[in-house]
Amino acid sequence: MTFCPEELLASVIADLIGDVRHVAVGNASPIPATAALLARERGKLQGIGRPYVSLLGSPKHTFWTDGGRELFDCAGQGRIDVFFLSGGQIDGHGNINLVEIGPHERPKVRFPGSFGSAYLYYVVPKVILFRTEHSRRTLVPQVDFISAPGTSEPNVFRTGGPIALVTNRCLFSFANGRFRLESVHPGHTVEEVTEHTGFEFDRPASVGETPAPSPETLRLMREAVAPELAAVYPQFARQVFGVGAFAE
Amino acid sequence: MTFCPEELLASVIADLIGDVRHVAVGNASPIPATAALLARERGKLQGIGRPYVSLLGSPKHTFWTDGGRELFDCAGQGRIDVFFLSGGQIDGHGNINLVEIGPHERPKVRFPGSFGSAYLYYVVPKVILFRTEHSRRTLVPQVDFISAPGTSEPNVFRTGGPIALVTNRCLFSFANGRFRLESVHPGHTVEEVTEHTGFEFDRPASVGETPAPSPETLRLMREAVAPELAAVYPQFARQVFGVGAFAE
Amino acid sequence: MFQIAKPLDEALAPVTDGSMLVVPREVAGAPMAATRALIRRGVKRLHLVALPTSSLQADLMIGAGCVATLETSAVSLGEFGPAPRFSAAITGQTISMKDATCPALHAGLQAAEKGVPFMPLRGLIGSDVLKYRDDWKVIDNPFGNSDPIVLLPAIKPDVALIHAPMADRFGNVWIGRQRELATMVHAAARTVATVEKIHDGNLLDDSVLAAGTLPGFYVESIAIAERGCWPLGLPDRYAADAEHLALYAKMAATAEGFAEYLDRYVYEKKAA
Amino acid sequence: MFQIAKPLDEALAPVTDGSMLVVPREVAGAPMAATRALIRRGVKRLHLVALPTSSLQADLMIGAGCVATLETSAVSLGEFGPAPRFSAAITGQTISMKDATCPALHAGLQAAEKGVPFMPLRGLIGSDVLKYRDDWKVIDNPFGNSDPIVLLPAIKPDVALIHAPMADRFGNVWIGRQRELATMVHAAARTVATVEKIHDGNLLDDSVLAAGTLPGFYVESIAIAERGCWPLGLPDRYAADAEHLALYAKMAATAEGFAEYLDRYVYEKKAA
Repeated sequence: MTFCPEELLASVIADLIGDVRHVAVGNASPIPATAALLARERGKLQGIGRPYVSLLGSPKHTFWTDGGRELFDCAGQGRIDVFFLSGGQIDGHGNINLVEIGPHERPKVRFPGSFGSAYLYYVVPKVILFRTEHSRRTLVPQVDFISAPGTSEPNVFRTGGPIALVTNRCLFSFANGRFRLESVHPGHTVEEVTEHTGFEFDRPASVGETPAPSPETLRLMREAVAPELAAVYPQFARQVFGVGAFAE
Repeated sequence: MTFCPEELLASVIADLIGDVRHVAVGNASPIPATAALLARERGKLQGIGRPYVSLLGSPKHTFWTDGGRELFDCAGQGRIDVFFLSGGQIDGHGNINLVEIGPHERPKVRFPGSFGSAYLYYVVPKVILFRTEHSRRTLVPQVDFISAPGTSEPNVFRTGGPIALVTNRCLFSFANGRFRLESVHPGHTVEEVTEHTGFEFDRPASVGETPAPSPETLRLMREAVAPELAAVYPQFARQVFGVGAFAE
Repeated sequence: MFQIAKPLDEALAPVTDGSMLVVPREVAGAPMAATRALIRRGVKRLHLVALPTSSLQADLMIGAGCVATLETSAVSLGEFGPAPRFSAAITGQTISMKDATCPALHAGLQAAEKGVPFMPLRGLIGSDVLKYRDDWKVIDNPFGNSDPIVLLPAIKPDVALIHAPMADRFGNVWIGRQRELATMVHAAARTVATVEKIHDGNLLDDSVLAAGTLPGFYVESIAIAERGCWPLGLPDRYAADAEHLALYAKMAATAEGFAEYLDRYVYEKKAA
Repeated sequence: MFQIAKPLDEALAPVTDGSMLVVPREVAGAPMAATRALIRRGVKRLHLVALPTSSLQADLMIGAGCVATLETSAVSLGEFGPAPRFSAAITGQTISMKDATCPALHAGLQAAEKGVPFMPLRGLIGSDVLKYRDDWKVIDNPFGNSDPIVLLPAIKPDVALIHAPMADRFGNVWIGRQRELATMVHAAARTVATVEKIHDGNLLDDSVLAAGTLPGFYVESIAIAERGCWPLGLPDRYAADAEHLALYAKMAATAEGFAEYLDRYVYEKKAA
């Protein structure tokens, strides 16, 4: 079956999510949202009723009734298993920068800010970094500003952190403070990944191709996930799945 | 005009309350509640619209919508000016005991517990101690258990504390760690107070009689306060003011 | 994550012997039907945290021998007098008592809610409440100047047990303005709720009801218990049964009378 | 304590030059009509705390020269791109920026709400967010073992400025599930609220409405501002005006365009 890049990325991310209790997805994140809903559909099929999915951009898909702090309290309670973060810059140590480019005293570029990253990166067990733009501009040797560090000293309380980085070209896993190239997406090459990555990473002797989404996965995404998604990301759902908000 | 002991005590307490923004009265405290409502009626007459009165036992007379912590948070914010406390024992240092009589390892008598006193005594500017039973059993040289101390070391954060102790026999003021006999209620004597008080206190050369409630005060209590009170303390209002819950 | 409207005994399975159990004060709705069910089952060695005080509920559980440790700010039957089984247990030294003050319990549960190891609190210094709490610490306020301040460790109950006016079929529970119930539930690992009734529809779909709703995400099991606070009251729903409470105060004044009370009102009657 | 439904400019009197002003994030209802009124009045040197992020509101106030210090976790126009006046102010160094992370702002306001000098928070250690905050401290967790933890000082705003669906004639404001508004208001010395409409009757008298009500006790002044969040949305009431926001993003990209925007949409139009 043919598939589009968004479907591939969502499938990769759903595999990374695995069997967990609660996935939370930030605003303006249609591909992670697709992946989380896909993981939920898989859970339904297996009869395990997991994961619970919170789409923070959508009141209909969040249960919060204790104000803006509830997301962070919930994470602090160990009740969020998977979250997604990105960065204007991401470096080879897993550090992310959501603040600025250039010296702190006189930045050249200002990004919106760190949001909840300087907390959630530490307390959510599986943080999946997602940045479609895979370039030496975004994937750098050392970030200019550490919004949140990839790793911490052993005595620092940390129950969470990055487990992977998904880009438009490949999938990196993250462990022991380093990225490792796990697979290259169909149509891309290891050489291309090396050329466009600003940081050093581990590279096994043989790097496979990211597996295409199975027909079952594509069917779930298109038939079960897409209609649900259309209520939250109508434009995305229309473009990727050809589904309108009231198409169900 | 004739008056009953409860009216005298409420009048004394209303004078102690003075011109403040917010008086909070705990459960099962009809006389302090009468005093707080009297202070409010006086404020209305003066056109100042103060104090705001919270009667903690009555949902109709409290504004809390943030759960049981709001009272304490409110006090911590400096938004409660007057509160009332009592004690199974009260000693001459202003310490109160709401916990036990006898050695801590093997108490002879157990009281309910300290409630919020170990916090509110420190942060409410005017705490009025109210204990009708004036005896050597209740007013002791040294409490067996300090639920909350009357005074603190200079470096301890403390924006509140006791300003007075009102009993069925007299009014003590409290300052600099000591009680001072301010006045003796009509029908009682200084000798009697001394005989029944277990702690030392300052005693001016001449101790006056607690002023009787003015006709205006009695009128306010009986006409404006009593009907309001009847909704919260029906039995008390009936006994003291002859007012039923639906007598207005 | 939950199964709506289990039988009460089944819903209470998370409350195992030795659990740290947190329950609310009377005005927030004391789950009395659930309490009687726990006593019938014979739960033992509870570390009971009453936020921040208790009345009949703690007295009954203590008298029935369910409680090893009690952590609260006060136990009293209010206008019906002292809590007799509580007083007897303290003077008879049959339970371990962790005396607190109301805001300290709120703060300790808020610490757990926020996933922090402690919470600071003003007051307390110089009191015997602080003196007898080895688990509380005093530090120099890092933002002050020789300014001692108390730090309270997070209170992390195994189970929160609450009663509420209603729940829906999605496990959402309407708690109204009794917001300490939300903090208790956030702080606890698991939550069991009894409710007066099941609400049709999703409580979170109505913006007015949602404001007073505890999300089902946090709730392990729910049982229906009509008049589940009896003989205590449920705010805005029903008043306490004063006659019964007076009877309790009288019977529980002695160990024998209390045993008879249990026989008559707890063991015999299966429901409220 | 308050006077219901003052004219907007009068209601905003507590927001004086140099005030520390706290405002909510867009989804909790950004008081935009009030923001435009403050800009028209020419308020200056604000220490603006946006809990925990902001969008158009902060960008507009920064561009109009009202802000000396900004304390928040992020400013962005969301799907309409970066916040241009915020970015320009940072790169042009015309405001002082206190970068935070969302839960740190919630915790700082909760500290003020509870009357404690600080609140602990996990995370942060090793980040540059912490590195550049001289007012945050790291201590060894007294309940741990060589376990560093960050302490955040209480944030005590002079004024909280909020918008809500309704208020009653007693000054009570219905905020629904946007509970950070309650924390902001508790933390602030004074509160100004704009509301869509006045509710007949007392919000606290209805147990369902009361669950989402901020008591008038905390509220200094209230003004009616219909569609008071425009061009942003108010949850459950009206959506954002996407066309206008796109226009803003385009015009505010340059200083000249922004000046024209102010002329056209802030100075000229007296109301929403």
